Parts: sequence; structure tokens; C-alpha cells
Amino acid sequence: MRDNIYLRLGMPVLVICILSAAGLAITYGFTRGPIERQAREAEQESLNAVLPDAKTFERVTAAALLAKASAAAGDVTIDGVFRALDGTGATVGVGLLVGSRGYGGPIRMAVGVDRNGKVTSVTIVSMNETPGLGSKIVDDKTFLPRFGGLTSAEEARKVDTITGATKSSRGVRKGVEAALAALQAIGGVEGVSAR
Amino acid sequence: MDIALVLKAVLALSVLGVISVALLATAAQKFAIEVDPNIEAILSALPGANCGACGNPSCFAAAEAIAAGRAPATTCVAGGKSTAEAIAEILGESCEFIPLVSVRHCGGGTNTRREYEYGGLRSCASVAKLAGGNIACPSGCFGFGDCVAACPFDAMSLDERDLPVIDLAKCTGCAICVKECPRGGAGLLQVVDDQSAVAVRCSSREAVKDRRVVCSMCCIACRKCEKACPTGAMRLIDGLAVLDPTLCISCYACVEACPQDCIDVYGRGASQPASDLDRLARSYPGFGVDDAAVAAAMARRTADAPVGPAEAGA
Amino acid sequence: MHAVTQLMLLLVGAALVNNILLTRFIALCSFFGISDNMHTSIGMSLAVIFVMMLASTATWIAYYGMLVPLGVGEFLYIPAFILVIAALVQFVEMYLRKYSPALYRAMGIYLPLITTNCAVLAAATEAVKPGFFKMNMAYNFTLGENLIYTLGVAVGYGFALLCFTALRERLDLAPVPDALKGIPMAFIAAALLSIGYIGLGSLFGL
Amino acid sequence: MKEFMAVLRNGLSLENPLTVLMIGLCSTLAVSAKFEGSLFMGIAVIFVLVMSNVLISAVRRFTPDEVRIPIFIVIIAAFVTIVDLVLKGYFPSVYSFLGVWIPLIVVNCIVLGRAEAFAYHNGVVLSIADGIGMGVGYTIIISGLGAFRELFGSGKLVFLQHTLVSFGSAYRGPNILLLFPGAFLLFGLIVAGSRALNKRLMARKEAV
Repeated sequence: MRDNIYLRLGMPVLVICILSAAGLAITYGFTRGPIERQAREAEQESLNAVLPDAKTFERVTAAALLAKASAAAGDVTIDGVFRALDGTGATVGVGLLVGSRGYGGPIRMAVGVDRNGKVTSVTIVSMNETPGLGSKIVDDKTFLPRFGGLTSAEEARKVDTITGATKSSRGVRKGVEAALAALQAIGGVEGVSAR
Repeated sequence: MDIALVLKAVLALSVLGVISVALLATAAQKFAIEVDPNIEAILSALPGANCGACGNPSCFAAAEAIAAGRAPATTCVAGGKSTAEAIAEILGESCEFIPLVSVRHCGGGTNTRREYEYGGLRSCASVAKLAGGNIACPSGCFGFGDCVAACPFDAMSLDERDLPVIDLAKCTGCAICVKECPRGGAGLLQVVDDQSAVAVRCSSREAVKDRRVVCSMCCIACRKCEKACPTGAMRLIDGLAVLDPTLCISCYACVEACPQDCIDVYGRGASQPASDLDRLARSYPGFGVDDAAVAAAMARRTADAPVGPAEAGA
Repeated sequence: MHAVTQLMLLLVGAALVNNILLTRFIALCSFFGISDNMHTSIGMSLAVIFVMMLASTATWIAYYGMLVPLGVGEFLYIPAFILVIAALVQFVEMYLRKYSPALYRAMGIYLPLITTNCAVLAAATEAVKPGFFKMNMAYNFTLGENLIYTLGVAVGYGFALLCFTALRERLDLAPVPDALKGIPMAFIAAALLSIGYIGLGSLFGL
Repeated sequence: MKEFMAVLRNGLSLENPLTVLMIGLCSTLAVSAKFEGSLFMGIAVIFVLVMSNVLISAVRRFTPDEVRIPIFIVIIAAFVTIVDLVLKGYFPSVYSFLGVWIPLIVVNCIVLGRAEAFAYHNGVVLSIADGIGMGVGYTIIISGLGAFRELFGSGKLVFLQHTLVSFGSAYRGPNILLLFPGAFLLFGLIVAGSRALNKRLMARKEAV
């Protein structure tokens, strides 16, 4: 009787578990490619947008550098630091992918910095801000260019936010600030380009 | 396809599945409670409305109390006689259940004088808080139907004069309406023994001349009902006609006698056939029932074909 | 930021600023279903706090103890979590029934409802995946942070539920147009309450 | 076939999960801020409902009553995960908009409710009809709500980066439509409106 109840109840559940786990693993096998490609493409695209001069991007993997960058960024996450290389392999700048806190969730953005330590431009990779309000950080074409040419976190802090999208635009500003602070912490563009 | 990944996934989910089922199956055996089978049986005999009229938080709690002997088989006022008998049978006892029913002791409604015009929340509790209420009679019905809303058995409704009407078929005598009524304490709603056949629609304790000023339908203490009653069930107590339901034989002499239309046919006694009523009347020999008067009343009742039970509530 | 400050922010953020009911719309079914009675609401709130704490601990352990080491966390977390939650809720119900009848009577009848309460699964999911609640905190919660965060979500749920129940009990007495009586009026009240919660967002500059 | 159509129609009108049964509200209100997201949500729910209804109905004879809930939810969770992975791989913008709502389809009252109430007691074919009916009923309401909120709130309707309709950049809509309270308000008014309509229809029927 004792074994009975375990077997009687356990077997169907076990069979269903095995089947669904196998099914999911197979599905995952099929979708893993597209998922990773999507992520890579989104990354490349946004980096291309902020550093149009570069041909290829190389992810910085040195753990010590990344730890330092993350520490300097505070609340903002540093999702990736990239060396931007032109056709000849010379460093033309640094691209940073950062995630900041918006109103409707994380705002992920790419910040490009040229060899002189100046921000080339900033783009939003993904965000979940309220359409019509927070989404002005993208829709308002005058907002993101405000960050162009900045060289330090202190300068970034002075950029004006957008009325009606205060929290969202403050999120973007904080992201740029953190990106610049992180870059400074790891020795600027020179620090990154030194392999 | 990544076979290793598939295997890992299968392993992970199977382990969780097996742990879950093992946990539940063990729990089902280990934590199986030896429930007193009576509890389940009693619970199914109870109405299950969780009305709380018996003083227990739920029907389940009541069933536990009854099974444990902490409460009598007649605990459930709402279920009435049939429930009490069913429970007594489960417990192997006999029981004596006095069924109850709720009665409204007010016939005023729109005939009652208002102290002021009230335009606030349509709730008796709310108007009662405003200078004691707009109905001049201190035991008069406000007519907003707090009792109707509170009734767990859907036995009450408001009539065209905004007075609550109690459906005898559904009323269980749970007394929730009495508790809900801001003037329940003043005697506006009462729970009584349900053998009665008539109801006095007044419960005013004011001086007679004062109550006549505020309401055209009040009891005027004329004693006509008392004189008409063959069994002495209707008595004038402190200036108000009061019925002793155990003595009422449903002859309706008082209904006819009342000059104020203040006594109505109402109560389960009204639906009992004449022969039963006769027996009922005779079962109280000690109260000096005048056999001749009873017979005369019964004869009159049959001749007049009085109000039937269908109209009794209204 | 100081560690304790961080935890407090996590707690308050989860409870008020990102209130699961009124700013995230999670668990609305039970919200409208049981909020017409204060007694029921209290029982449900307590049950949700209790179950959420237990469930998110269990799912955290299942996730970091088994799914991540096996490398299957990314696609197996949904069935794994819901399985763990369902089994746990049912187990708790049986346990309470046996060993704590008083507690069982207070919140037992709400336990089956909680299995399908979106809030529990949402909290468990959010704890391991970045999203609404964690905002940009892409790092992984430790078990302690996870507990604090879940407490915040659950208490926020209870608080909003009680507020809303108090409102609805009063609304029942109010004279409203016939078509709006009941559920529609409850929605409009929820809208107003929700506007209030949006205001809380500015509390900590979050 | 007749029965199939009847079950199908049931979900669309008589027992529409949202306006009549009032279940599955959470996701409706939350994801209806954007037309695109709400349409994908609807499609995801249709897929999960139909597939899980089929499978549950197929295995119902081998399911012990005591563990039916764990079995149902594992099946449902598996299909939800498939949706999750596909959206992540092929529609990343939709995936990031829907976020936690995709896993929450598992506990969507509509899906589990139909499994319990319908698929567990009926054959495969009828269960498909029920899944389609309920799913489409849900999708119509949610995407309609999404279109209304996005169009009148922000002044344009976007689907996969194509602007379908636009009122021009000068349009200033009522922002509250896009925020959470707007969803509550709108849905409350929809329910009130449908009730008033029902009442009038009933009255007319009685008058005839």
C-alpha cells in the first residue's frame, strides 16, 4: 500500500516532467542560436550607432578592469566595455553598454567615447518607459545629442532633463554619468586600449 | 541537438517532480488526521452558510463543537428543526428543538412622522446616528433595509412602504437581522417561537398619547384584542399588545378586533391546518382554555376563509 | 551605498514604490475577488506573506542549487518554480491542518487560492531574473536579499489589499449610478488608489 | 462539428473570459499599454491555451486526481517556456515589453481554469475549440484595449516598428490612458458600459 501511493502518483508526474524537460531542452537548442545572435546584433548595432568610425568591437574581458568599472558605476550596471577598432586595428574609442534605472524598468544604453575622451553619442538599446511620456528620451530628438562632447561625469550631471519624462531622462543621465565615471576609473581610453 | 543538455534538463525537472510528489504523498500519509467522522457528517447536515448566528465562526467550527459535545445538537438556529434532528440522529441522541422566526414589530413605514428630511447614505445604521434618526417613533423602522442586506438566507425584502417583509419559507430565526437593526434593541425586530399566527406591528414603549401623535398605525392599548382572544394569548403589557405564541391558536380574532390594523396574520402557525391548531390549543389545558370560545373561533375561521399562508408575510 | 540602506531601499521599493497590486497589476484576480470583506482580506494577506516567504526561499534554492549548476536555468525555471510552489503550498496546507489547527482555520482556506496567485510566481521569477522589480539590479540576489525583497512584495500586497478593502466596504454604501455599482466602481476606486501609489514613486527618487 | 462551433462561440461571447467571467485581468490591464505587446500576448495565450488543452485532454485518462494540478501546471509551464524562448529569439522588443508577464501566463486564471473546467472533462477536438474560443475572446479584448490606449494616449499606433496610424506630432493625448490608473479606469468604464447595454437589451427583450 505504501509503495503503491508513491508509484501511482509519482509515475505520471515523473513521465510528464521528463517529457516536458526534454521538449524544452530541444526547443532551447533551436532557439539558442537566434537568442544569442539577437543579443550580439543588438550589441553591435548600438555600438556602431555610437561609434560610426569603428569597424569592429572587441569585448574587454580583464576581470580586474571590469570590477573597477562596476565599482565606480555604483547603482548603474556595466554590461560591457568594448574597444572600438578601425580597419587597421587601431583603437578609435571605447564603447560602453550600461543599464540604468528608469521609470518602467531598466534602460539599457550604449555610450561611445572617442580617443580624446569625448562622448561621441548615446543611444538607447532597450527601455520600457511609458509610451508618450518616458519614451520621450527616444522620441525627443534633442535629448540624446545633449550628451555629445561631454568629457566627465561632472559635466554629464549638468545636462537638462525632459519635462514630463523627468525620471526616465534622469535615468539616462545617470547612465552616462556612470559610464564616464567607470571609464575614468579604469584609466580612460588609454587604459582600455592597453591590452 | 545537445544530448547532454537534454539529459541535464530531464534530470533537473525529474528530481524536482519526484521530490514534490514524494513530499506530498508522505504528507498525505503522515499528516492524515483522524477526523472524528461525526464532524464530517454533522458538517454536511449543517446549512453551510457560515452565518455565525450560533456564535461559532463557521459551520465547520460549529460541527467540531457539536461533535465534541461542547454544543448541543440544536446549536444551529439557522438550520431549524430538520437540521437539529439530522444532527441528533448522527449523534444518536434525541433533541427538542424550538424553531424560531423573526418578526417585525412595526407597521409605520410611510405613516410615521419624520423629525427631519434625511438625504444621506441609504443605510439604517447611518440615519440612526444622525440625531437618533429621522423616524419620530423610537422603535419605528427606518426602511433602508440594513436587515435585508444582512440576511444570509435572502429571506427579507422591502415592501412598497419600505418595511422589511420576512419570507417565512426562508427565515431561519438566526437573529442576524435583529443584531443588524439599529432599533433591534428597541424591539423593532424580534425572534420568537414560530408557532404564532399573528404579529403585533408595534413595539412602542412610549406613552399611548405620544405614540398616536407620531404614527397612525400604532397600538393604542384599547384592549380589544385582549378581549377578543379566546385563549388569553394576547395580553396588554405596559400599554402594548403582546402575543404569547405558545397560546395562540390562529383564530385571528385579534386581527379582526384591532381598530388600528396593527395586528397582522404572520407566522408559521398561520399555515397549520385547523385540526392541528385544535390539538395545539388543547395541549395547554393548564391555561384555562375556554373550549366553547375556541370552537366558536375555529368555526368563524373556517367560515371566513382567512388569509392564507401565501399572503401571510405581506 | 551602505548595505543596510540598500536592504531598506529594497524593502520599501518592493512594498510601496513597485507595489505589486497597484503599480504592477499582478495578482488582480484575487484582489478584486476577495476585497469586499475585511475579514477575508486579513486572512489572505497573512497567508500570502507566509507562503511567499517560503516559496521564494524554496525556488531560490532550487534555482541556484540545481538549475544553474546544471546550466538549465534559462529555460527550465518556469516549470521548476511552479512545480515547487504548488507542491509547497499543498504541503503547508496539510501540515497546518495537522499541527496548527488554529492557524489553519485562520488562513487555510486561502492556501489553494495562492497556488495560482500570480504574485508568488512573479516574486520568485523576479528574484532570479532582472525585470520590473529588480529594476536595473542585474546582479543576483543573495538568499538574504531575496527574503527581504519577498517580504517587501508580500507586505506591499497585504497593505494595498487592506486599503482597498476598506475603500470597497464604504463604497458599498455610497450612492453610485446603477451601471457603476459593484465591479466597475471598484475599478475606478482602484484607479484612484493607484494614482496615489504612483506618487510614492518620488518618495526615494527611485 | 456543430458542437465544435458552439464551444468556439461560447468563448467568444457568452463566457468571454474577460468581460463576463472577469478572469485573467492582471495581464490584460498590464500589457494593454501597447498594441503590439497586447497582440503578441493574445497570440501567446491562444497558443498556450490550445496546446495545453490538447495535451491535458489527451492524458486525462492517465492522470490521478490527487496530482492533477502539478501535472497540469508542468504541461502549461512547458508551453509557456516555448513561447518565452521563441519571443526571446525572434521578437526581442516584444519580449522585453512583456517581461514577467510571459512566465505569468502559467498562473493566468484563464489557462489553468480552462484546463480544470474544460479540458480535463472533454475530448481533444472540443478542447481545441475551447482553447481557440477562449484565447481569441481574450485576444480581441486585450488588443482592442491596447490599440485604444496607445492610439489615444500617444497619438500613434506602432506595430513592429511600422507606424500604422498617426495623429501627427502635435497631438497631446490624455497621458493617464498610458499609465496604470488609466487601465483601471478604462476597464471599469468598459464593464459599466457593457452592463448598461446588457440591461437595456434585457429590458427590450422583456418588452417584446
